[in-house]
Amino acid sequence: MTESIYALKGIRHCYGDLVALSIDDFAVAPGSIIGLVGPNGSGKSTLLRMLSFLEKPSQGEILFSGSSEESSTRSARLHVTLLDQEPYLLKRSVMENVAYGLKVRGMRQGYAIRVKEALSWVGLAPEEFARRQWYELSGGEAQRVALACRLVLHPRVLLLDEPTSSVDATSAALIKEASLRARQEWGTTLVIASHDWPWLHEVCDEVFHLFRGSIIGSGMGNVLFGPWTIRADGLAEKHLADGTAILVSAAPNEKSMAVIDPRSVSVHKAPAATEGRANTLAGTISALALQKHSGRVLVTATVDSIHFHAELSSTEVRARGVFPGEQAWVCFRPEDVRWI
Amino acid sequence: MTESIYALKGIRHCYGDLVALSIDDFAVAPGSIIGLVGPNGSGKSTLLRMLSFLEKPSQGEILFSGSSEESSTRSARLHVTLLDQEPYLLKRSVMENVAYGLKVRGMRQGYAIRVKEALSWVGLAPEEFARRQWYELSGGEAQRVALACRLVLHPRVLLLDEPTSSVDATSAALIKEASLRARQEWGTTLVIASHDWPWLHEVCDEVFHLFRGSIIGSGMGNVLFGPWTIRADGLAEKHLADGTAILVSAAPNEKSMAVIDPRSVSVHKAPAATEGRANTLAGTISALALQKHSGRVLVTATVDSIHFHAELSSTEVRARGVFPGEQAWVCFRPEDVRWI
Amino acid sequence: AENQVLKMATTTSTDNTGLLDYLAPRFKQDTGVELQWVSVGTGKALELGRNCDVDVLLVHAPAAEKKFVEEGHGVDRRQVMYNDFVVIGPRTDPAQVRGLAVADAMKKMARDKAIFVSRGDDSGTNKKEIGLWKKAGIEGIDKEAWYVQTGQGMMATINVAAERNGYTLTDRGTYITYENNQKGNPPLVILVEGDPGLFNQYSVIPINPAKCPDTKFDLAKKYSDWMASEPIQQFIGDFKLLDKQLFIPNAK
Amino acid sequence: MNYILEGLVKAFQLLLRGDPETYSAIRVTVQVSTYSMLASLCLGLPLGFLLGYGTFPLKKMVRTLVDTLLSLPTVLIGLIVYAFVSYRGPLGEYGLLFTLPAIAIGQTILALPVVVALAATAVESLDQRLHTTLLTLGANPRQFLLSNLWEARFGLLAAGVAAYGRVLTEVGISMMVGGNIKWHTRTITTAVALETGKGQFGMGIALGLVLMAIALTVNLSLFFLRKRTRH
Amino acid sequence: MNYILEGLVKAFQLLLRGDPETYSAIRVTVQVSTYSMLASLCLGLPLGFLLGYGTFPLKKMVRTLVDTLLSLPTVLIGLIVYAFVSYRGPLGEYGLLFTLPAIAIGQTILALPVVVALAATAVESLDQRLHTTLLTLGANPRQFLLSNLWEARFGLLAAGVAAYGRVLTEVGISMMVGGNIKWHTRTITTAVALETGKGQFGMGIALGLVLMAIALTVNLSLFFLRKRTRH
Ligand SMILES: Nc1ncnc2c1ncn2[C@@H]1O[C@H](COP(=O)(O)OP(=O)(O)OP(=O)(O)O)[C@@H](O)[C@H]1O
Ligand SMILES: Nc1ncnc2c1ncn2[C@@H]1O[C@H](COP(=O)(O)OP(=O)(O)OP(=O)(O)O)[C@@H](O)[C@H]1O
Ligand SMILES: [Mg+2]
Ligand SMILES: [Mg+2]
Repeated sequence: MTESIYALKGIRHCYGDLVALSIDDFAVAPGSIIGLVGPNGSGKSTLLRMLSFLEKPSQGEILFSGSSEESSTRSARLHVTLLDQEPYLLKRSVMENVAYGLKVRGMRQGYAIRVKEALSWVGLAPEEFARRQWYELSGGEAQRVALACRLVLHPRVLLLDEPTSSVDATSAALIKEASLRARQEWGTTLVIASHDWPWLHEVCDEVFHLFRGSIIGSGMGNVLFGPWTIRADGLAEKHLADGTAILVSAAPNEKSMAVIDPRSVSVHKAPAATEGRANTLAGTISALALQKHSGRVLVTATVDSIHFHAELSSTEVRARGVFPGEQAWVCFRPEDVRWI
Repeated sequence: MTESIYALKGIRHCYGDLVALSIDDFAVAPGSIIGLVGPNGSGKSTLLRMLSFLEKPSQGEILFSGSSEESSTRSARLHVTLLDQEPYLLKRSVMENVAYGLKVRGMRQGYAIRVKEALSWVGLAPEEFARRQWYELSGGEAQRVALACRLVLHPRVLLLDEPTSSVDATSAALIKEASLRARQEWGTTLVIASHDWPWLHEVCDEVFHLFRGSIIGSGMGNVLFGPWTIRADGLAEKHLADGTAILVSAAPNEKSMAVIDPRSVSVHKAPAATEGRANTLAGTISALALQKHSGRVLVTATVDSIHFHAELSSTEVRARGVFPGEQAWVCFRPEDVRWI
Repeated sequence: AENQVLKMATTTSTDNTGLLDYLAPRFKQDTGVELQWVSVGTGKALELGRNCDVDVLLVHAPAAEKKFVEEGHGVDRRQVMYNDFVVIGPRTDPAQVRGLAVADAMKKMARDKAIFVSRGDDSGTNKKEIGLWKKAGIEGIDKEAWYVQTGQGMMATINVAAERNGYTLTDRGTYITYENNQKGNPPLVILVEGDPGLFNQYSVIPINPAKCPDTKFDLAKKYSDWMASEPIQQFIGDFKLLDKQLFIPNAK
Repeated sequence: MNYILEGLVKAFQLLLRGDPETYSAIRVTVQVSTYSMLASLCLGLPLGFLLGYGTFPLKKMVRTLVDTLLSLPTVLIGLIVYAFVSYRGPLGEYGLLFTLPAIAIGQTILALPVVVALAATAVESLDQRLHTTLLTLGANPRQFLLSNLWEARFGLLAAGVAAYGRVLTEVGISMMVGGNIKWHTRTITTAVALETGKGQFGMGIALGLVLMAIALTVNLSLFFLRKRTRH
Repeated sequence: MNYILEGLVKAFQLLLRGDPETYSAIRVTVQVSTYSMLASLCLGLPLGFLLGYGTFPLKKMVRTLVDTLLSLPTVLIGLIVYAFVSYRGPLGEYGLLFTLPAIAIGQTILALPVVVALAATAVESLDQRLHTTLLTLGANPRQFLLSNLWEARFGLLAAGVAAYGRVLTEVGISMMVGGNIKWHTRTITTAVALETGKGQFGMGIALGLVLMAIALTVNLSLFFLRKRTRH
């Protein structure tokens, strides 16, 4: 395999007492498209800022293309570009905003064509938008201009912090295409943080789950929070408002968090079909979504107020008659839980 | 029925030549939760700004509780509050941010309890967040603080511009609950703009579709853009990249836009089942989602790169064996198209 | 040919009356040398001389000048002209000093605590005034309420006196200018004049080239000689402000 | 060069030995600059806010006018105030000439354009979303004004400090309407001008340094108001 | 009051009749203030940027120091520059005393703290996201500096205008190191001081108004650079 474009070793980043990021070992292969998901405050933006060399981690080392960033922050910044979570436009016209990065790289002429191309990638008609001033844009338009500013650079690494947060569905699809095109045409590596799981799964090769600053696995994880009641037999229990109890393997402490891989969860129409006694939780199916990569279906079921994600093959879904709106049973084994 | 809380008459709002909003007649019933959807730049934020009396429309009149706003902008502003699309926090601690609106209303003591309550509504632990400074927050946390600033006021009207754009799934659910609680406890009327259709449909009584500044209908519309080729028989055709042709009733002009109600669209597994010859488009089912209100299922199918939404009953879905990932045929009649 | 320039430091009175504007073109015409002057307080003029920043001085503070020459900063001090000081005060003359000898007038003002406005700036005029108090045997008035020290130029001091309805000592030139500014109806009028103790001697002092090798001693000397020359002495005597002679040439 | 050393030494002597003339001038300077700063901030901050935030016809013209008034020479202000408060002037009857209030009036005129222009700039550079946020949270006009000023506090601090520098160092007004009267209206700057006129350059520098010491004291007391780094 | 009217009338007469002394003073004033503004902007903007954006130890102390230097009295600057350029001073050999460059040096010292302090404030009040954006778009340090200054342009304009007001109206430096030599180093402000000293108050006001006219001309020429309303 080729060398990793990023290698993170023993990274810790703190704001005061708060450990915002704590990653022991993480690598990104060149040309891959990596997703980051996790609740608010889990450290996605912090990680992206480190990857873009805007901030240095309090501890640890980030190798870029094999070399330590110390020596080459400036040159690395010419290849790596970040779309901020709250994108900011320079107080100039859209054209000048998008052209800025090109001019900075010494391209003083002929940038107009590239700018127009980048604008059309994000679904903004150049003839309509190129001349607009920075304040003459709606929220989603501004966000797309900011993305065009990055795309126009044909960067080696493109870091996107919630690129679709306020764009419409059509534009989200365009952004997906632009991301894929970037990889295909310029071999760009992408790292994308987003709360839009379905979108992210459509774009990414692999999605990593962040929680309280740590990477707790890849794929789409179900996260269960405490407080846990430790039972006599060592197992731990969580009681939901409707009286249901969720049973999991021994919890390290009562505030720990449990993660269950969607592949370890299954959904059935009849409790009878469930294996033994462990967890069989009554819920309602709320959605089915196709995962483009695997061709499998992600089933979302709601138990009390918790959403469980289960990954089933489409044959299973059909065979079990799982439909949105129907009652169903969510099952998993206490020992399939991972603790963090 | 009770009097409308908002009545808009002949509203036009222009930025230079651009007509950003053009609404002839629109009313909001007190205690309702109204959704606004539409592509970027369709005028959602502009409309919300008008409703919050931040800006006056270039033309037309907005009646608030039956009286013209001219006379009562200030007092109306005490009852109406807007969460901006890009929320902004005052350069103070979270506690002081959330307390600001209360202090401004003369509540100088005992606000701490209400502030804490509001913070917990948006899923932020008061003991952890109340003392943080404005810059010590992640993007989603800041957005939720901004929402808490509005919720704490127990407003009569709450206008939310993309409240869930950068929050995690758990918080989105909390925001939904907070919205519903606001209506239930204080009779709050809500108008919410969002690109998160499923979320919006779970929260709202009715969702209006904005396009180029006009309200083009309610419910979840499928929008088809031109260019159209006008045929000899007067019907119009759109050709997709994969060769499929979409047939619709006579287009007013080749750049017009067609809207089709999801209830007029159906999805079948076999082309044979379709009625006659009109439109029968080959596509792939990408998602099924339950609509809480109606109990019906929203099926999303992709034809070439166009997403079609069809609303089916769950019986229909089951009977027809519609599953994510499967090939299916999307059908609708040319005459079911509305032009705008 | 190089344009020759002579730099002179002088007191504000010579400049404010317009005398230098009257003399400089004639000097240029006679000698081809351009006269440039800075008009400052006497103390500052002497300090500029000490620092070799000018070539020649035209000042009126005899005691300080002698010290200056004794210290070797200047050479060939030459008296060129004088004018006189007058005591002015309100028309109503509350202390009744009109026509008195200057020493008596000073005593009377001090006794009546009549407002007296002093320049208090160590200028030639101020030094003269302090000398007059001393001669009249009056001491320790620095903090008296009636003794107002402005620390400003002559004209400003006259203005303060007018506003405060007080007395002051001024050179005649400035008073004439003031009278003119007031359109001939000044609130302050001359009350004491003509006393020999009120004469105000002006001297020209070239800077000592031994201490300041780069000064244009030759030009300074030329200027000094020129000022003392017969036609220029005549010319100075002809200088009039509002038809009144201001300076009396007395070069020896 | 010697003057500078001499001035440094003398400055310490003046301050440590408690020279009465110097302390009188310090008192006058502090008193009068306090008056004029209070007046110009009270008037200037709201006006600056209006100019920065408000929209009204000819706004840009007013802005240019205020900027031009930044170039109001102190002597001119002195002359104009003098024309009003002199015995013969329209306000002559109040006997303001050669008093501290007269100087304070002049200095207020001097400081006002500085406060207004810089406060307007500070308010203008606030995020537009602040205004929206305050309005939608229900601030009334007074609260809106105050919250805007509070958010712009670092810019306003700079405006205040710049205006203070202008007031503290001006000579023309104090000379003209204060009269530089020893023990009464002699400020440090007029004392510096006087000593310089006397050729006492060392003493002039010493007094100038005393003025800087006052400015330093004031600025140190503002130290804690300084914006924390980078936020 | 009459002085003011008289001054107005005279100001027009001086300008319209092309009074040579006045025009000489105008030329000197414009020339010397141009030099000093150019120097203080070239030095002050980058320094202000560093002070506003950079992080270094004692930053807040340096800030307080710069704020204190805003209170540097012109007479003190005049004396200090004099001490250097006087014949006996370390730079005496260059014969700078009583020349325009000497005045310009002094005025640069006067304007520098104004430019630095206000530029720092302007840079500080920029949105933090600007810095991130510029860096992630690949700006090198020079481009980063220039783009920051450009984004802060309205604040910097205010800094420049404030410094210009300070330079244009100062008397102390021009008097002390310029010497107020007619036709050579007489600026408008020293001319005003001279006329006022002579008791020619009307003339003083007239010249003061001429100065304001220069300031107005300069500010009008900046008019087009003004921030468009509310963005
Ligand atoms: N400047 C700061 N000072 C102190 N704490 C901070 C600061 N910036 C972020 N944090 C905290 O660090 C943690 C990680 O923040 P980060 O912005 O990386 O989260 P995120 O995963 O991007 O969240 P979101 O989904 O809300 O954008 C959060 O708990 C946040 O409150
Ligand atoms: N200040 C302005 N000047 C000129 N045009 C503007 C201005 N603000 C908005 N517009 C334009 O007005 C239209 C409506 O903008 P608005 O912000 O209401 O859209 P929106 O529906 O909220 O979009 P989004 O989903 O991107 O937030 C857009 O085309 C936008 O470009
Ligand atoms: Mg983030
Ligand atoms: Mg919007």
